Amino acid sequence: MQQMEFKVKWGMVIDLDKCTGCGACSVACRAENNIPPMVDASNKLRTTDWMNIYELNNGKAFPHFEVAYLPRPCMQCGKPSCSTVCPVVATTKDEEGGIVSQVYPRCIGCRYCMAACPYHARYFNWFDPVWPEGMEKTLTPYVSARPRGVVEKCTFCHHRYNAAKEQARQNGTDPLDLPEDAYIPACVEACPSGAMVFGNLNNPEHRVSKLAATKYAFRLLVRLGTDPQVYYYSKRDWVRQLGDNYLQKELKGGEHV
Amino acid sequence: MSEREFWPEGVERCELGKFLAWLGFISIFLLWGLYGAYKVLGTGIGVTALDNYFGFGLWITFDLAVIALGAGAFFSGFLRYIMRIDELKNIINLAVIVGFLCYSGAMLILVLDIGQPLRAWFGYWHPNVHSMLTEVIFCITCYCTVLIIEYVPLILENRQIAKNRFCHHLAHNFHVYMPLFAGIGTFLSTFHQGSLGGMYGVLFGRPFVYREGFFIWPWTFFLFVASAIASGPAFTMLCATFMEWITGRKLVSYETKKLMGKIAGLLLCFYMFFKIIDTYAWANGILPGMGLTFDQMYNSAFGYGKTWLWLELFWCGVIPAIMLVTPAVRERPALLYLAAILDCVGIVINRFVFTVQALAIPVMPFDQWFSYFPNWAEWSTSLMIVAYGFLVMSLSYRYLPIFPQERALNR
Amino acid sequence: MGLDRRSFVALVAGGVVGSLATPVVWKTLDDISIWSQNWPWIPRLRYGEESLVPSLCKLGEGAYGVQVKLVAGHPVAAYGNPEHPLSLGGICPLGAASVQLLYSPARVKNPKKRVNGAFVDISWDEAEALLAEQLKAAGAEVALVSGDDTGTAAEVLAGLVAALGSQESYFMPSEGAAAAAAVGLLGGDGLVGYDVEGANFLLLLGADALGSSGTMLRNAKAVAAGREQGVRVVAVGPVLTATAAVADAWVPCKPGTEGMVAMALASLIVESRPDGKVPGLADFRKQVAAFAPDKVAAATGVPVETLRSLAKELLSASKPLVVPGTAAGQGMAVSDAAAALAVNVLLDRVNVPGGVMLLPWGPKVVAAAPDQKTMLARDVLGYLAKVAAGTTSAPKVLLVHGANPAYALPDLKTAQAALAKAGFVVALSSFMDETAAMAHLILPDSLTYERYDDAYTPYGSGQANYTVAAPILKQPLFATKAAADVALSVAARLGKELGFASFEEVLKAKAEALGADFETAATGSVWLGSEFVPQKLSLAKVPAPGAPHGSETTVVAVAQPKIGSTKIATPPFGTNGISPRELQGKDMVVAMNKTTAAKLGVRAGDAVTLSGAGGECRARVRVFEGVVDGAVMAPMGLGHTAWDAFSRGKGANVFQILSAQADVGGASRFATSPVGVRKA
Amino acid sequence: MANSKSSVVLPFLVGVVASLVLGWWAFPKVLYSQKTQPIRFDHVVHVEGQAMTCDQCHVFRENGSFAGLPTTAACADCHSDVQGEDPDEQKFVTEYVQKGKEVEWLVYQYQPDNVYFSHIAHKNLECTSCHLDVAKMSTPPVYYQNRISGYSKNTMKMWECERCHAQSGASNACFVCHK
Repeated sequence: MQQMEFKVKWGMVIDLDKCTGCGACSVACRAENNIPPMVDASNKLRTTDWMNIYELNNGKAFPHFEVAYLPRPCMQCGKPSCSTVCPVVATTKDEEGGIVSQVYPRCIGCRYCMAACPYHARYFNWFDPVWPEGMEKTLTPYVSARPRGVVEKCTFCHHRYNAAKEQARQNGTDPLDLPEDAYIPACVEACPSGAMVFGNLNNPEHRVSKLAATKYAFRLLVRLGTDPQVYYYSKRDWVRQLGDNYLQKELKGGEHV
Repeated sequence: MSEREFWPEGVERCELGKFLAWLGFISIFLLWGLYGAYKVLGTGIGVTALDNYFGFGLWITFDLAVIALGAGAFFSGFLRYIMRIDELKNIINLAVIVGFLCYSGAMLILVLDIGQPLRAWFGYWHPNVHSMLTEVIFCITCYCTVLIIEYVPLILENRQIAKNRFCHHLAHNFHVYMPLFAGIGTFLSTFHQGSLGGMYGVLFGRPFVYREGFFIWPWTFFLFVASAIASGPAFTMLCATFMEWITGRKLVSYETKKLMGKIAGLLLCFYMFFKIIDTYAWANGILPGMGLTFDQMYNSAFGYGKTWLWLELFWCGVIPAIMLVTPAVRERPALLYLAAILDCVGIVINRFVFTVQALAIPVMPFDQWFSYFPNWAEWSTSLMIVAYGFLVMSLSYRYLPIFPQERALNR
Repeated sequence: MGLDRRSFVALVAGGVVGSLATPVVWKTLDDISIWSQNWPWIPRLRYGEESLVPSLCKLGEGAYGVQVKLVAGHPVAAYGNPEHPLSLGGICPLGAASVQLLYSPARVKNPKKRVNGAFVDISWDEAEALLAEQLKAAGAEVALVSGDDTGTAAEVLAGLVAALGSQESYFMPSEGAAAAAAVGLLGGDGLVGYDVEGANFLLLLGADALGSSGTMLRNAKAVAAGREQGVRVVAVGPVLTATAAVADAWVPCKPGTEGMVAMALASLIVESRPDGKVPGLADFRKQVAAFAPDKVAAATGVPVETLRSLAKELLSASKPLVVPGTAAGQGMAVSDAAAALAVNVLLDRVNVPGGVMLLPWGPKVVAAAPDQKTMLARDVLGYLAKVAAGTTSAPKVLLVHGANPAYALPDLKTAQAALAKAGFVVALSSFMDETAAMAHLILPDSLTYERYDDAYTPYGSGQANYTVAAPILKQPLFATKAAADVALSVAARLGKELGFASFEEVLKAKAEALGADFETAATGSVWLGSEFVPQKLSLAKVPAPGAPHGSETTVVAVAQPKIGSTKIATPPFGTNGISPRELQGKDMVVAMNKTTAAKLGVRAGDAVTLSGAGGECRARVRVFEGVVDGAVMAPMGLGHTAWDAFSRGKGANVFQILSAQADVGGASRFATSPVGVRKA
Repeated sequence: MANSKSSVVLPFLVGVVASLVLGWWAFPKVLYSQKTQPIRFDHVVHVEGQAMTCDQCHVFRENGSFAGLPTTAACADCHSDVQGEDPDEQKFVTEYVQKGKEVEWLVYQYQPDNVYFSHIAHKNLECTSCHLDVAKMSTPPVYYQNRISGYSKNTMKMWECERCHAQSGASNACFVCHK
């Protein structure tokens, strides 16, 4: 399928040299997007964490050991592996901004998109959502509650994009030319470490596009051809190397990432 | 009117009491499966062992396997009605019923497997024409309808039903148009067998199953068609043999079985030839292109070792292929059946690794392997479909004239 | 007219064909799918006008400003407050889950008294009358343990206790208290803060300054901003904390030897600065002589070259800052803090931009109450140990406020025994925590969003600050009441007037005492102080840091806000954040490196029993190279026995195996403790 | 044979006609329940009588979001006490204003939670291009609620939104309208 080009391309740069893996982004995401709490979250293959945090390490022994924390939102791929396979057009990449949509009332729950996504960014509602008594009163008006049997994923807090556009219309400015920081997702807002930057990758003035252009920026699994809109940033070679798969001989050249 | 008068003419069947006891035994599995289905539909798919890593598991493996094995229906129909291989008339009815059971069973499983079965019709109303799964939904439902149309005249041929003139004529007319349905079935079936393979072949985020650029994009399309027609006839033949074993009666001549074995063998050779090239090209082309090695695709600690590969390609691939094309082997029933079983097992393994192992492999370098083992909810419902197959087949065998040679062979 | 079978079939067939041309089938099919999109048992969203209201988050250690999003007047989410100097827009995992915590199943929804071992709901009037009666009977034999060391509520409660004639008012242990004690040892006076924003070389001696300790949100923001200006961060400590993970370098040292590292650095600095004019330098020279790098290297596990290069970096940096601490965010030895402070003094880094800031104590407004300095200096561990041992008489009434001593104290069995000895335990707790579960009376405190609250200069703030939070909800969700208001009301019942009719009035007085405008403060404007207390620090009496534990293996407790704090258990929204690195199934996971595992004869995944001086707990082994040889890293915040299903019965409480080791000034260290490891 | 043919054709046609009648006439009656507004709000009195404009009550907020129906508090700006003779006004004041309760108005264009609609993006359209022209009504129309889906009969279907978007060149991307 033809890759759509957008005037605005929302993107994120996550500085892995700053992220402490504290988990605030993940909780903020949960509250913002009405993801119900889980009593037993010990089976991580069954939990829903739109912003999942991985622990990476350099594989060396003490004391040369290092770790890095990698928060993983939906990559909002330029060439999504998920939306092309959906049989019922429940997930698409068709809106200005390049955010991959997920429409719960359309989804039939076949989970083909989950099989397709190598980032595990998609989550299935295995049961109907349950909030402890009264806690449903804290649901935000931004994202509909999902019934069982549908797939969900990070949307870059798309409702905040909508809100920013409404504000722009109210102010009489161009909703497609939002100033930097007029729209940022809840995770980026919450991050205490300043590790996350959000903006329009197509706007050279935005910090994201500047950071994404540096030699320390990398993306996950680009060799597969997914063309993600989420960038990571690290000055540590080993961290960047973990962004994609490399054969031994490829690593020797040093020009791998 | 005695129950005996519903039997096909000139054949013996077991006592009604014994038959009912047999149905009762089958019903145990049906009831267990119905309970599982009730839990799945009533509370959610969370009652299974599926998870966000293994969104596909036993159910999809089961579906793909029975659809592959059910390919005997369309392919036998194709050979019988289009290629005019007359010998196959002795087994074509069985092939149709097996096919019908496989496809209808797969659809029942799909009702459980999709999270929102009430919206299943969205596949028709809001189709994504780029999705292989859309093609699968279209073709499977259409082909299932074709199989129903092929199955109906068999029912109408029941001794008592056929006394009704309308039914008799209807059955006759169906038979007249059977080549047409066989043609449609062949077309639909080939397409969706291919689409099922294509479903995996297009997953460029899954290095284990992704295939491109070799013959034509995505070439799993053709490999799935080839593997289905290489195992379908063998499975149909095994079904006949299994029924003979249970009923103690001869149903299909050994000549016909040998022919089915030969057909399966030739196709299996064809399939294995390309499958081996495919595996080689994948390991040496696609994987390195993604920065991965062949070894990284296997991990025996989590149950996904290379044993599966050896089983699939060698023990259940090359070996049965050689056996089935060797006339001396086909002459010996035990070896013929063994080869056919290996053939079917190999295809099931293929569908299993494509479905489950593909998802178990970590793609992000910092990700990890995970194991999946189906739980009672998946086993019970899958067994329910098997029991459903036994139920329909038992009734069909008892009351429908599906084996034209039966009278002669048991004289 | 008869209808034969054939006609009937035709009629039915006609009906079917005809109905296909009506909406019956198609509309029903469509409506059923729409029904599946809006199932009645899935909650609906609530819409309305949105607003942001400033408030405070005091769920973890310290306090910082948040903004609560209201929709149609109902809180739905909490965000960091960009205007607040300790948030700067950031929020911790507990703060992010704080709105939902209002509806936590663990909340105590009305006052309860214990009758024959079980709780019975009672009215507030009855509850206060009961407390008044008990207090009257107890006379001066009353004690208080509070976890709210930044808020004025503790002052009100301590005022009540003092008014009754008791001096037994304590805070739970904190890094702030240990740091303040260290300042006292060097002859100084004040709350300890760090001007992290102004420093350009940050040496963290054990402090998980970006992860759990002090003003972590603001620290992280400052470090992130400083990174681009070339600020360097080096983390010294036994485990690879969240801070160490992002530091420029992690310097592993044996557990509890951070003070010795500081002394070694001091000895190198003293050497290269022979002309230093610091008071008490001569004595200090003698003291550090025992900590020459080559001697320290073996004891701490830090190579001599590393010590030298660190000293060199400290000397060459224009604005170096040394911050002591522990991965536990508490249980720091005063001697370690004093050693770190000594290095800062040597480098002339006190009350200068980018240095250690000694800030004025908070003003006292409840006349009867002890002042903040006195409260902070009192040792709750020592008191409870004496009560448990019977050397001090047990209080007849023990008030526990905003703290969970039955869960979050080292030598836990001793603490629990002391609580059990108290005649009448009153839990002023918002949640059914372990202490509330064993109390005789629970007077549920409202949460910050439901009442007035305040915070004065949490430990680590580089500048004195005062934040007031006005209630966000018009009234508490349940029959709860602010603990301070309960104290004022009970004081009135007892005729021991504290001088205020309501907590709001107390806060007004507090604001006035600081020179802040209450009205603006209550609408989110933070008062900032610019004063520093003039100091005359001397190095004459810097104590020698305690030697590391003699034990072969040491447990290193690690605090992570995502799991919980000493005050609250894992909130409902926190369960997902707990990873298999901390919890597997129902087992706590402890980490050790390959060498240690081999030495102990255990492998990854093994179940082990950890035994400390105070008790035992079960865990599973994780082999992780981010732990120094001989150390076992254990997550804090697990193993709750009360609370709710979201936190109860998950893992083990590491406090069960932590034991306090006496240190200078009567204080104790417990962030690391000797531990035995054997296969379970 | 002729006889047998008529005994097939006639019943068949009867079946067709009967099902058509039932499907088009009876089915909708069964499918929808009828509801009336909790308060008989008289738009005419406000629009013509008091010369109020629509946007005096149906306002855009500062952030560009649309307030939709006014809150009880907004109504109470005028109706803090009973002003006229209308029993519904009296009911509104005593039951809602004095008790501080919100009226559970039935919204004819009710859209479910999964739909996002920006009024400000559509502010150049006439209100009545989507909404019933209630401004001219003294009595609010009957509210028909679909018994299966729970929707109002007047709720705009997705294809209607899509058609207008397509005609006006607006994007029909899923996330333009879904959340």
